[in-house]
Amino acid sequence: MSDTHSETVAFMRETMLPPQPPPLAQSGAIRWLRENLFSGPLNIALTLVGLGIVWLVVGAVGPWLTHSVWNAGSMAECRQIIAETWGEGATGACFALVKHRWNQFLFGFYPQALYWRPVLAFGLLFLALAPLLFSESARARRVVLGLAMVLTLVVSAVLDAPGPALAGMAVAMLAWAALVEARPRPALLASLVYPFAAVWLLWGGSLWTEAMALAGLAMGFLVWRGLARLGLFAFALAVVAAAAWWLLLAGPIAAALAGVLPLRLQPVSSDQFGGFVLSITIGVAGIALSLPLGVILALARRSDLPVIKVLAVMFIEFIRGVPLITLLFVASLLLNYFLPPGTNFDVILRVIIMVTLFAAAYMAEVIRGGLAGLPKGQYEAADALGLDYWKAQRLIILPQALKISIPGIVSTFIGMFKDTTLVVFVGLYDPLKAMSDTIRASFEWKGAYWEPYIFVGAIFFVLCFGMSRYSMYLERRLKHDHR
Amino acid sequence: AEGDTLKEVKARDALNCGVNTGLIGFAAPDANGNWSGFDVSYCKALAAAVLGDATKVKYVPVTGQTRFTALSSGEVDVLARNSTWTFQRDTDLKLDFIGINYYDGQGFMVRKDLGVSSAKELNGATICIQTGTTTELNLADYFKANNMEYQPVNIDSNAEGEQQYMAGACDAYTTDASGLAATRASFADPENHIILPEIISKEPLGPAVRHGDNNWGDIARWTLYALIAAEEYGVTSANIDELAKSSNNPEVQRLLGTTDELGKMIGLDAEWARRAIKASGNYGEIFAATIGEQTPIGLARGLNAQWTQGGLMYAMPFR
Amino acid sequence: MQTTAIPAIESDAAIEIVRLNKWYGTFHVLRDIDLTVRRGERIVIAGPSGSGKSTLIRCINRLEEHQSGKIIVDGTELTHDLKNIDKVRSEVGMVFQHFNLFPHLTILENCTLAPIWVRKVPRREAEETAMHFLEKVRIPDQAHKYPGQLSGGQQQRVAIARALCMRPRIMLFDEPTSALDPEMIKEVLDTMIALAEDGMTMICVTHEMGFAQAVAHRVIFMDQGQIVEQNTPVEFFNNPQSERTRLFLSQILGH
Amino acid sequence: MQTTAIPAIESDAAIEIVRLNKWYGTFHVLRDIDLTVRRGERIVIAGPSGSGKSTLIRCINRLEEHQSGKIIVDGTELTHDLKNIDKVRSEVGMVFQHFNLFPHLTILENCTLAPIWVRKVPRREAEETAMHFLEKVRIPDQAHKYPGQLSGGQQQRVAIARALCMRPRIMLFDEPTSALDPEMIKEVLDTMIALAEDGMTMICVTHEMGFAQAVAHRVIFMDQGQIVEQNTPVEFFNNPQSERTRLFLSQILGH
Amino acid sequence: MVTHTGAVDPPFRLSMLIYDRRYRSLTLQAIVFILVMLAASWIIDNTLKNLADLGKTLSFDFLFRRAGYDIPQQLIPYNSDDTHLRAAVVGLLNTLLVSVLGCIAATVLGVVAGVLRLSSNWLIARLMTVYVEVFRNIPLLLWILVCLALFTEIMPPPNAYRGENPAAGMILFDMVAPTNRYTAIPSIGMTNPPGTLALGREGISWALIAFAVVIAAALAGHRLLRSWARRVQERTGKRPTTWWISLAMFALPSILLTWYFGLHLIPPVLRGFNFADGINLDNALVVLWLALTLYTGAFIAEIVRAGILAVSRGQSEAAFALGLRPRRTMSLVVLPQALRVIVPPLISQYLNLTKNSSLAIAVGYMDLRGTLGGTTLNQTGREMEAMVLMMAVYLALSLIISAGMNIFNARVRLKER
Ligand SMILES: Nc1ncnc2c1ncn2[C@@H]1O[C@H](COP(=O)(O)OP(=O)(O)OP(=O)(O)O)[C@@H](O)[C@H]1O
Ligand SMILES: Nc1ncnc2c1ncn2[C@@H]1O[C@H](COP(=O)(O)OP(=O)(O)OP(=O)(O)O)[C@@H](O)[C@H]1O
Ligand SMILES: [Mg+2]
Ligand SMILES: [Mg+2]
Repeated sequence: MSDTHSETVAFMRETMLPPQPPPLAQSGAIRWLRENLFSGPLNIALTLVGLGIVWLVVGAVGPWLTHSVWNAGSMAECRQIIAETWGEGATGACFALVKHRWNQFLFGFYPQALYWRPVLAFGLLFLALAPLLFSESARARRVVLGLAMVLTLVVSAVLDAPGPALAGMAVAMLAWAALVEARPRPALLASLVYPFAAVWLLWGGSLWTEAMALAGLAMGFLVWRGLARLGLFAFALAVVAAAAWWLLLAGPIAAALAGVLPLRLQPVSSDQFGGFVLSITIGVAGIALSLPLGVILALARRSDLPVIKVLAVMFIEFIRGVPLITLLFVASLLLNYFLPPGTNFDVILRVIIMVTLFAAAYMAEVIRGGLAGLPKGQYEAADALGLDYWKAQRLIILPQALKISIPGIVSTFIGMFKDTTLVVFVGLYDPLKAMSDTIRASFEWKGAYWEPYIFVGAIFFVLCFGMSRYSMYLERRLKHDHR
Repeated sequence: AEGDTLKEVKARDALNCGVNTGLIGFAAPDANGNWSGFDVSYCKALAAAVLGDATKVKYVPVTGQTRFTALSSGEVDVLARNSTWTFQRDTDLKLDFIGINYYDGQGFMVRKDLGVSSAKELNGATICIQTGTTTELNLADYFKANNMEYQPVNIDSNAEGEQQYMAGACDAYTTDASGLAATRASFADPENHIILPEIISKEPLGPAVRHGDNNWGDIARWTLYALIAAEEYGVTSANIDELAKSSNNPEVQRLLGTTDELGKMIGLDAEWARRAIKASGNYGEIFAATIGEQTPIGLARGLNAQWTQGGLMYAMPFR
Repeated sequence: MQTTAIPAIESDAAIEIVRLNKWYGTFHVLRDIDLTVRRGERIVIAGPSGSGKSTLIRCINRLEEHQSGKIIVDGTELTHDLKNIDKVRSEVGMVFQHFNLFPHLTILENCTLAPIWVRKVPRREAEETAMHFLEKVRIPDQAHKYPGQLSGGQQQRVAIARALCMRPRIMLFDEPTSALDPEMIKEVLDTMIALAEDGMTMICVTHEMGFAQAVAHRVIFMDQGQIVEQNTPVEFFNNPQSERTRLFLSQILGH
Repeated sequence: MQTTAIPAIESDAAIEIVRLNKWYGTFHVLRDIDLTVRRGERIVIAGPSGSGKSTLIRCINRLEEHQSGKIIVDGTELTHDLKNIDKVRSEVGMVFQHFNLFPHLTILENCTLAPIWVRKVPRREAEETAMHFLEKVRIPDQAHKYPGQLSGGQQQRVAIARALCMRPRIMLFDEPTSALDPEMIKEVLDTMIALAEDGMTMICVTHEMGFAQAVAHRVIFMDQGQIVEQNTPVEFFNNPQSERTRLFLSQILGH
Repeated sequence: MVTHTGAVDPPFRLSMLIYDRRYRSLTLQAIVFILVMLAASWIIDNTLKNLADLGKTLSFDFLFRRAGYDIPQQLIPYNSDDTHLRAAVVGLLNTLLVSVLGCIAATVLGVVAGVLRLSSNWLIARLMTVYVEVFRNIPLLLWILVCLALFTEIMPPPNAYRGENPAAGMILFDMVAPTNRYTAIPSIGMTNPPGTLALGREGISWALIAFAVVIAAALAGHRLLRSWARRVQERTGKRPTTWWISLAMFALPSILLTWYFGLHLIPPVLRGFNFADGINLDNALVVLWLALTLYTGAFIAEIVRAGILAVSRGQSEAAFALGLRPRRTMSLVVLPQALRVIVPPLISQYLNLTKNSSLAIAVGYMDLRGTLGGTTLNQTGREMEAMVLMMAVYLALSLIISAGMNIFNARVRLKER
């Protein structure tokens, strides 16, 4: 193109140049190394520091991990095996402990023969969530449904679930999957059955108790819908009707029905809960209950009615201002004082209540963010169409706000799930400290510090990391989702 | 209020018993969650007496910090968690200690190679101590009285105390001598640790109930005495059925409900004590099976022998 | 559409506004507005930005509360009584500048939502009505798409259909074309003209003077919260009375 | 501005680019570019998306590094030498598509930041200069507002003023009007035309063909990282030589 | 001003309670208020009844009784003869101590990790990602327990420093001895002590006061110098270098004072069972501090990363194009913008850290919960009073912190159209 310098500026390229490979230093492993690890004095120093850290960590942990023993009956035996295999003075991990006691980390003191019940309850959770969380992509939903079904069945079978139970499970799950695929909207409503099924599976006893509780809910709903004209009054009536049902009728009817058709599972009492069964029970119950409460609090906090707003703000700020552990102490120390003399209810339930209140305050803030993210025009359009406050919230505002808030909700859940370990301080057997301490208190496993922590930590990591990835996936999708 | 607890327990068909979160020999769950130990045996006896079934106990593990509140808030019906009977607890905390099942005292355990043979030589030492216990107060008083200094390391549970002591994070571990023995017994090398001779406090341990429900207190108290008296009169879980028929010792007859229906007076049936003793044996049997010299804990009876043997165990007369 | 004659005076007024005053805090937005709209009448409101046009029509379906004066819509006075408010809102449809469609619902669901939940119309019937109006705005084939998948002009037409599905007697438009690209303005205006031909009572805030001339019976010019001038479109554009109107017209027609 | 004649040839070139090659990874973005820009010359670069226009002008003030070839700006060759880079950057002003004003600083502070910290000009003097250029782009009254408070067109004019405050000899524009609403495009182009009238050396990536015809001395057409055609605007638009140019012109003029 | 001229309000009817917008909101609020009050009074009534049943009364007298227990780590003098109130204050100060230390360290760690995660260095970026993900997804309690185990299991006992051939050696010029109980660091001694200013039980050394004065003066001087430099820059465009004057202003008097008081470090020596003479930093504190730092640091790293990413590349490109050097670009353009994004979530992390410090219970660190909510509660049996008091203190702490955050937010909010 030497003619640029000539007087005439006109120029036209006759032949296009083909692309050429970059100069050698610009490609291949060398370039990668240079650009990513050694691109300047600072970077070289950083690389060296990084290598140093890796070296230190591997040097400290590596031998210990590689000298691990999986087959032994006690710590002493472990040490002996390590000394024999790798020489005197060698240290090693004794994962035999995990092999012996894994069930306690996972199930606490839950009766061994019934391990399949928590597994089933946990598996069903994914089935119940499928229409909710994976509603957008049919492929993701099917993968989740299928995986949850297969895994639950396999694990239950491995854990010696009785044959009839397995068969029943398989049929119920297939039917559910069919419902989800065929009629997604009713399936959403039917997901409400899950909590009751889970409670029945976990605690056992007569199915009729849970069924009657559910019936009360359904009745309240019917009363409300039936009298919808009366507005808030209908709602109050519905509450009264449901309460009357639960307090007066549910008990006798359940007993009578149980007499006719005893659908009973062996009862398991709360003090047998422990380990991850306890954590997940508290975590899931807490999140499920805190979500509606959080929605109400968020709406209250955004309300124009000063009294309601102030109450909501006070509640939220109070809960967020004190550590969870003090609330747990309240649950274990003071809650009984607040209730009528003589009431005494399950400590797990009390902890769930406190965790729910705690999570609800955080949830309310997350949802409030979602509500604030909606343009004002949405409210105005709803108003202009003549929708009243509750209809507008239910049909227009909340569906959108909740969708925006899902990532925040998931991270609240992760935080709460991690916090379930704190129940150890009120005497419950969390997987992390209480279970490790219990196992360590036995003569065989005295002195095993790292192995339980590694095992429990790994499980927590997998669960929490999985959830955080899911929420990131959602966040990305919501961002691109211009619908 | 008056008489409520018994009704509640019966209605619930389970006894809520507050126990240690894990102290081998006194109360600890095994791999399957079955509880056993010295305090647990008392719970079983009480449940047998009241409900007729030693298994109808719900064990509520309570920490040193939560135990009294658990009792006063009604979460547990009886607290059998090696707790010391003190003035303040009995009065201000509104508890009722219903008797003593173990006479203990606070001691120190140190490593042999520390070269210490008396607690008086512990000036400047670091001492592991469980928070929320009387030992914490005794320790402060003892060092103050002897004009010594110490550095406390606060721990939350016995398991943690063991860990810290074993790692050498404290020079001495102090708690009730029985607990020290239990802890020492669980070490791989018990011979390398010694329990110092000084006992710096009186630690009468016993079950406690809430203030105010005297009938329930009576039941709890006399169940304990039944266990102790049974040992005194030679009633064991093995010979009890036979003695119930054949014994002509009037005291035994009253105890086992063959004559004089003492049970009625406390709202139970005649055979309550018989069931309590059958649950895990008399006091001596329980002691021997859980913490006695044949067990890894290896505690001698000492002060806890029957008064007839020169000890302090003295059941009030069943009359 | 040549008729700029005011329709034969019917029984009574569709909207009657008497000495309406409104304040935002201490700021007096609407001052002593008097306005009567007859049934079937089509009114265009123009005026500089901030003159209170939007506020005025938002008062008519009580998106804003007024502090003094009377607003009577179809015989119902707007007070704090919720029943009256509900009644008025079901009589009055509104189309916003930014469409305000519900993004999480399909076009069809957008149109059937209010009939089903407010008017308690059976779903089938609501859907039929919705399809009817979607045909009217010429986008029946988009019924199962989501708003985000439509162009701005299509969205605004859906918004009009949505309002029509409630079968209102009066339609309010707040600058319905000002957020649209030039190509799309025309399709929306065409829809509105078609509506006008059906004899709908309409109040429209707009600066589209072509539209005003084509369909309006009256043009109202507002400034600083007052009605400064009102006249037939022909008179208004060709022979503005007030100085302010002239200035305004020169600005918007100039650019 | 009728003069499309190239200014009298001065001593030497403002920018000289010789056999410039650049890769992103293995992707060859710029291929053997040769280009000399004389002082006072105004060049418009056009070309389809992805043809490397932005990359080319970003190489000129070293926002991107090139891998082979020479770039000499005002006698200074761009190498890894930081001093040279600083020198070139202080000679060359740049205006971005998305303005890139600093939102935390007022308009005035945006304009004085670089003169104060780079040129070490006393604040008073810097502010005077800034006001001078803000007047030039006709927004002196906004000096104490924040960028967020201005319209897009105003922001882009501030961005031009900010670049001018460093008193550069050469200005680079990367699609300065493509993020703007139609009304605002004109005000920015007017500002740029005024600048051209002052004889500033300019390289401008733009598809505003009206602008190109009005002020450019040369139009350069790029495709696939190479200069395909260059010519005077008149020739370029009326008589494109290459097939690609014709295709491109038909597309952008067609719509 | 709001005069109802035209409309005459209809007379009040009962149905207006439900159908009139104004009354309806009043009705609703009244109902909610009454319900809440009912619930509250129900709870209070139950509580009083329950307490009466137990024969307890609400009273805060216990705060003024003798505490009777010792606290290992104390910022103000305390012994077992002091009151429970003083013990609670010691606990509160301990909470504050670990929180402040934790916030500082977590910020440093988080900023470093967050910036490094964006580094072009592949290895370092990956390492930081691993750090962040691992620490964020595992409960804090585990990290506390792991740190505790690290310190008790790996560090040598003080005994190991004893004898001819000690198993462990002191580090940092024989000044610091990490042990499994505490880290012994040197204390500061004076050959020429100037006496103390008596303030009740706590005395403040005049030397300390002198140093505080010097530092304050140096800080003030530094600010004066900076504003002078700015004025010079505004006048002439050239900014004079001032850092060495600032340094000298601080260093010279300090050295003088050190020489005058004869300040020197007293290394810890092993005496009896433990190190003496130096300062023994309780491991409970160190462990809790370390765990809180590592855990919160991971969250802060994410916040910092997000904050920096929130400032678009265009901003730094524009600055480069104007000729600003990278360092100036950072300080004048990127940081001021990133900070607005970073600070609010950062402060809520501080809040979390403060609340999480109550996990001190796991290491036996005597913080507010350990004293007031732990031993005091347990020894006196005043769970209601102690819990209420403790929650009130935590609540006050958080409200203060979030008030600070709100002020900051209001001040830096970007001006928009
Ligand atoms: N919610 C509000 N609070 C306070 N002032 C408001 C509010 N809404 C509008 N205003 C003010 O009331 C005045 C009238 O606003 P309105 O929206 O009715 O004007 P408009 O004529 O529709 O203007 P435009 O043509 O810009 O839409 C304006 O000055 C506006 O700033
Ligand atoms: N940082 C980068 N890394 C890798 N590829 C890049 C990078 N920046 C640009 N490219 C690629 O280089 C090519 C040229 O980009 P450039 O931005 O210069 O095109 P352009 O002609 O300015 O296009 P447009 O008109 O869309 O702005 C494009 O294919 C683009 O995808
Ligand atoms: Mg408007
Ligand atoms: Mg480009």
